Amino acid sequence: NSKSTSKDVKQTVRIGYQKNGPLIILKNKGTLEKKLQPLGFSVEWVQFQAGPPILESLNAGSLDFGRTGDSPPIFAQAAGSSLVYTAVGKPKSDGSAVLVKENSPIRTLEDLKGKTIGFAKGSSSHYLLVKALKKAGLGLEDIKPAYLSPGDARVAFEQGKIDAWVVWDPFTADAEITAKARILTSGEGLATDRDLFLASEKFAKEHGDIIKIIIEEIQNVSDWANQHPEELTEMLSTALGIDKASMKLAVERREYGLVDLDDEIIQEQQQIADTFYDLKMIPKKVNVAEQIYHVDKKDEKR
Amino acid sequence: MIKKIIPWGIPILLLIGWQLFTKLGVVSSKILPAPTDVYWAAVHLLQTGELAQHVWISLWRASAGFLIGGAIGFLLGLFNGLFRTSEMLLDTSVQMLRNIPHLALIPLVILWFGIGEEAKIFLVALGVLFPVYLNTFHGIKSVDQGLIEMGRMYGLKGIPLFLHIIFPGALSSVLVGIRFSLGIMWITLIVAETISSTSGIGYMAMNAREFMQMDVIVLSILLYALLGKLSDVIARLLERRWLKWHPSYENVS
Amino acid sequence: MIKKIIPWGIPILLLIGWQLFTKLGVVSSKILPAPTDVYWAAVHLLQTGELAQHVWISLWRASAGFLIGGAIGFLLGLFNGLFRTSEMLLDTSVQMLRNIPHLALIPLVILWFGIGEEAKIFLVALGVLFPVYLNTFHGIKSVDQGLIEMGRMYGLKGIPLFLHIIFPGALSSVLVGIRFSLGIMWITLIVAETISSTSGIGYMAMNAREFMQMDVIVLSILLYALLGKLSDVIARLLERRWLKWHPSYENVS
Amino acid sequence: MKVVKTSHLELVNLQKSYHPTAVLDRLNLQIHKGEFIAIVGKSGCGKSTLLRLLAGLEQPSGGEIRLEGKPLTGLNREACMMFQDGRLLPWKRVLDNVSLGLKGDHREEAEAVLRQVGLDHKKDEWPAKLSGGQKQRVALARALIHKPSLLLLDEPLGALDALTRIEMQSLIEEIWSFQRFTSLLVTHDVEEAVSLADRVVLLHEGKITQNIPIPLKRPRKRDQSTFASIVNFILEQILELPRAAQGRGLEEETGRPFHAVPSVRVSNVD
Amino acid sequence: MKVVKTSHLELVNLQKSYHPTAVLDRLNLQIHKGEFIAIVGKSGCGKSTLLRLLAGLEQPSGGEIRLEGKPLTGLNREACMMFQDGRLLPWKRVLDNVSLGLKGDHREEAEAVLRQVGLDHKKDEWPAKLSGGQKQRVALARALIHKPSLLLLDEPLGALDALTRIEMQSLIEEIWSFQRFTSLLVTHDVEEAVSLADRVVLLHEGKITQNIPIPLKRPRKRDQSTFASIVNFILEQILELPRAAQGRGLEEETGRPFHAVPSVRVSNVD
Ligand SMILES: Nc1ncnc2c1ncn2[C@@H]1O[C@H](COP(=O)(O)OP(=O)(O)OP(=O)(O)O)[C@@H](O)[C@H]1O
Ligand SMILES: Nc1ncnc2c1ncn2[C@@H]1O[C@H](COP(=O)(O)OP(=O)(O)OP(=O)(O)O)[C@@H](O)[C@H]1O
Ligand SMILES: [Mg+2]
Ligand SMILES: [Mg+2]
Repeated sequence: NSKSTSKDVKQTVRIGYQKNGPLIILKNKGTLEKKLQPLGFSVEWVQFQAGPPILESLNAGSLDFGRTGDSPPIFAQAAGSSLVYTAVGKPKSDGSAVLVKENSPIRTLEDLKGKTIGFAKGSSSHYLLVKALKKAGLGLEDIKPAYLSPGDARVAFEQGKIDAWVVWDPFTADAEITAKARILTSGEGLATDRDLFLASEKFAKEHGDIIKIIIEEIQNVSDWANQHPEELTEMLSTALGIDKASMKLAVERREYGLVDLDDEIIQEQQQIADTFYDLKMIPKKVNVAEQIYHVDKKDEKR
Repeated sequence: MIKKIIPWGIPILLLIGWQLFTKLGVVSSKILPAPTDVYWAAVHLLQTGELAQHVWISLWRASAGFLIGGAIGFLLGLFNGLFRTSEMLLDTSVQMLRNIPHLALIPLVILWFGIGEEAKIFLVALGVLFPVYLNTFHGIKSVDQGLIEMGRMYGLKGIPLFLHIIFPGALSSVLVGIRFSLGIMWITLIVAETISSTSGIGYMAMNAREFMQMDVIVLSILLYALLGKLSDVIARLLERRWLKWHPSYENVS
Repeated sequence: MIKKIIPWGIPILLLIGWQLFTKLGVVSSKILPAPTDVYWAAVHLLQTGELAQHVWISLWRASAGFLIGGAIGFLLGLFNGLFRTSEMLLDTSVQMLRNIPHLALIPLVILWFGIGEEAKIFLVALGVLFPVYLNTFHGIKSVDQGLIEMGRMYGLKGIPLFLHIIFPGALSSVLVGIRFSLGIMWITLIVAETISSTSGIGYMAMNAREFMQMDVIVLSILLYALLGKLSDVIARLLERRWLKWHPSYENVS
Repeated sequence: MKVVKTSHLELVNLQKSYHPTAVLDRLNLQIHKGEFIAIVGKSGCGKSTLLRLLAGLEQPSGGEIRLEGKPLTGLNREACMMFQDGRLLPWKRVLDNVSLGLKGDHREEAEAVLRQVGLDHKKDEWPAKLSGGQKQRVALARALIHKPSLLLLDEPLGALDALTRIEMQSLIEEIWSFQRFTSLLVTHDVEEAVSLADRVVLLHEGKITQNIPIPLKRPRKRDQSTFASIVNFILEQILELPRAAQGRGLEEETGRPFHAVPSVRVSNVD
Repeated sequence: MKVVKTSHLELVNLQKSYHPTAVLDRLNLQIHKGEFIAIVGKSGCGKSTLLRLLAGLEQPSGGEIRLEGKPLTGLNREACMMFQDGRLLPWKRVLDNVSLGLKGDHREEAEAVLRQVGLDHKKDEWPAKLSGGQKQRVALARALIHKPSLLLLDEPLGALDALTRIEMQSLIEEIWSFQRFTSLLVTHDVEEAVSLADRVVLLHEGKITQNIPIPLKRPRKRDQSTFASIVNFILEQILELPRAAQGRGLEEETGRPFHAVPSVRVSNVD
């Protein structure tokens, strides 16, 4: 693998990030650049509003690496996109929740029947909602879905246009604190809502060492984040334009860090895929295990 | 006969090139599906009845919004074109509103109209309003003043003056506005149908984008192109009918 | 003096109404901030220099796209307006392309142009192209055939014929197209700047939308409105300058 | 010895200027009900401007127009004007152009007047397909069908050949003598003026320099000797003017005797 | 006894019809280099159409036009036409309208010709602000400045008063006699035709029914008796036609003697 080690050829790794999650912390800390420089690599950070366009760009070859929530890669896989899972984050199910208004008559999950529920289609909330409804013996056909992005849903939620809202942190925290929202159920025991780190197959094949470094660095900033909640709160609330109090709540109930990409995790992801297949949201069955890229084992293979 | 085919020459050539291009594997079909794949996607959606349903609901939203926005734009253009005071009062405001992107407005639209059909129709109406307004206004401003004078001299005023002189004089420009707004109508719909929709071509397209179904994406693009051609054909028919006195439109095929 | 103020009457009334509305607490200020809140958001963004930076980069993208798209639209309109063969060949294709929403095109644009500046400029150019095309085409089609005949009789052909007769005759309509495309330019930018941006007004607006910073959303809406008014003022100045021979434009203030 | 007639129109110190230049300069004129006035004068002397003022399409810069004693403000609703440039609506067929503004069904009437101007075979054509003279005749037909109480004709026959012209003149005279509306005819053909008008008004450099009653009986014949001598007299006035009127005021003109046609009384500007 | 002159223009069986109706029906005419032809005829008889054919703005439905022996196809680059409806560019000031299409700087020349038509004081006006006759004179100035080898004038003086008209006629004659371009003048004023033209062609129902050479010396005086009798003869022809030509072919016309002006040789359609 001489390409990536040669120092005279200037190369870049293009990383797609969103305004929340570990990658923006990594970008702000600037440690990745330092690690990659000796290898002749510079980093190009590209910001996106949402997960799907990151995958779109990965697929089109405009990006090398990126992070999304748990659902978007399944759709990408179903579309035949050639991306690989390289790492998985710790669960953050505390911050994902089904919200209702404080004084809402909805008290149990069963009460959701027939109600209008806002959530972003194809997002982790979609999966969470399916699981929550299932727990109450209901299905998606028992409620009225309102597909809305978090910002739009917030307006609709406060205006009472939707009865419940399924969303993730920091939106959950902000709604709890500034919009008098009540958590009907969190993701606990329903969905893990992990971060997924993906790379294009081509890049992973050619530059496994770079991927490895990126993942190490993600772990490093995660450790930092866990130790410095105040600084992190400050950093994210400026970046997102969200209340410090809300941000604090969100930061405090989340643990950053990566977990091993083992069979259990793959099975968890496969379950999401199968759920979406059963809902007819993807046209064919996908096999998550096929697209796993194991950083550590790679050196042994070669 | 040959004249009927020529306009389709470039689209057909593109289609053939594209098929070759993809089938020879210059780009992966994951990235850009071949026309035949798109065809099969269309057939599939047609068989399940989804396509018809999407087109149908979009058509409904489009026409409702078009009628409302077109009417308002036309009336505004009319008044501002005819009356200085109304121009003074309203033109600045309309010109300011004109530039506000629908996408940026969505939070406010949800605030005002909620997430139901009203919000979507409002957005379409808003999008359609401005081209109709601008071209009506311009059309009326450029009606030959001499003819208006003549009409007034011959006892026309108010509505008859408008019907016999101002409107026919502004018509060719109004038609350009309508033609343009028919396009804007579809474009707006894709935005409008991201608000809590479960149906419509816009929903289909954006949904396909989220789920990276390139064949459906391309299919919806083609659908838009066809709808574009369709509304263009209608506008041309109207032109041929209403502007047959105009030497430049006489032989338009 | 009073004539300069009247056009701003409705915007100012709206502003006052809105302030009262929000300060009386009819809607939560989290959902619709008062104008004063928006003002403070603006001041804040100005002080950090963010606002200037966003506006500046958007302006750059807008003008690059406008120039490219406007030029192509104008030339296409010109050729199709002037030559039957070119009209036959190209008009159908342009009319088909016209209706494809930018949002639906994004996947393809990323394929073709990647996620850099080219993609954004391409989208703006595409958006600007059609209004300029349509109005140029219409303007040229409606130039008085008698004047063209006269010009040819007096030895004009090719470029001089165009410069002295066809272009001035089509100008008022071309200006309408430009005016409209200046609006479309900003509208497209908001879509273009959702492709992996960290700057631009569109980014600012969409970002605020995602994270429901209502004050920034409203600020960006106001910004668009002002930009709209600005491009309108420019278009009017051009009109006054170039159409001073036209009795209808003579006294336009 | 003047017969006291009702004065239909009165110009009192009427002035009109287009920013730097004065076009009409303190005109005074009385027009009786049912009178037929012809206005002659050099190109650009303000004939069309005068008609536009009478029609209420322009506002005077000074003085006023009195319509049956009341000052005219805004559009003159009693008047009907045939414009110098025709102004047919390109989007209406000939017949519809003629019946423009008439209330009710006037198809037959419109067809009849089109027949009178010799254009019934063109009634379903677009105006763009007519010849110059045909357009003018359509505009004339439109003016004649409207039966106003004041008819303003601005060079209505300028584009017509001698024969058609004479036919149209008799048509105008016939309709006028039947309906007795007040008529103002701008023309550059002095023979036309003399054969149609009760009075010929000569406009020069913004002033009325001659105001010549035509005492001939109707129907007038062009081969009468008096006819020819009146025409010659007026022509002479026009031809002389550029030299004669330069530097000379209207006052000096006033006393000028009428040598050429002694049998005709000349009242100057009244 | 004909002098052999180079034939500049030749109409051979020229036909033109607008869909159902034939406007021009197998015209034959020869026009020599430098000749001044006047065309008279009733309104709508096809005079403008004939000029448009000669200018190459319309294509014949049959027959052909030969320009120095070669058939004319497409625009006639040698010709310059003044249109019946003026056709000034509203967006150019008077001076720029006049110098339209001239290569190089012709400001002075344009000012000079504007002075000749009496409009130098309007040179910086927009056309919309001119009177009817002023517009026509600007159009005339534009046609005269171009020095074509074939000048087509379609009722160039229709909107002018008698005096200005005579001035413009002498201007046209002066420029023509100086530059010797071939000229075709459509007019409805027979006096004008006779005072300017070498030959007067009478068009009626799509055919050339008279082709009358005017043997008067230049400069021509209107008070000459021959002048008047030629004018009268032509007028008679025109006035008679509607009755005379009905049902009668051109052949029957051919032998008709020229009673009124015996001293003038008449060659019929050649
Ligand atoms: N484009 C056209 N389509 C159909 N008919 C036409 C067209 N142009 C002219 N005509 C007809 O052809 C005939 C001759 O028209 P032309 O303009 O040559 O007449 P003209 O002799 O110039 O008359 P005038 O003295 O009134 O100007 C008219 O009857 C007219 O209606
Ligand atoms: N809108 C205007 N603005 C400025 N000047 C004007 C305007 N209309 C007319 N004039 C000028 O006023 C004068 C009189 O014009 P008017 O049209 O009354 O002349 P006219 O007597 O009808 O001439 P003609 O016989 O040539 O038609 C002309 O010199 C003309 O240039
Ligand atoms: Mg006039
Ligand atoms: Mg003609």
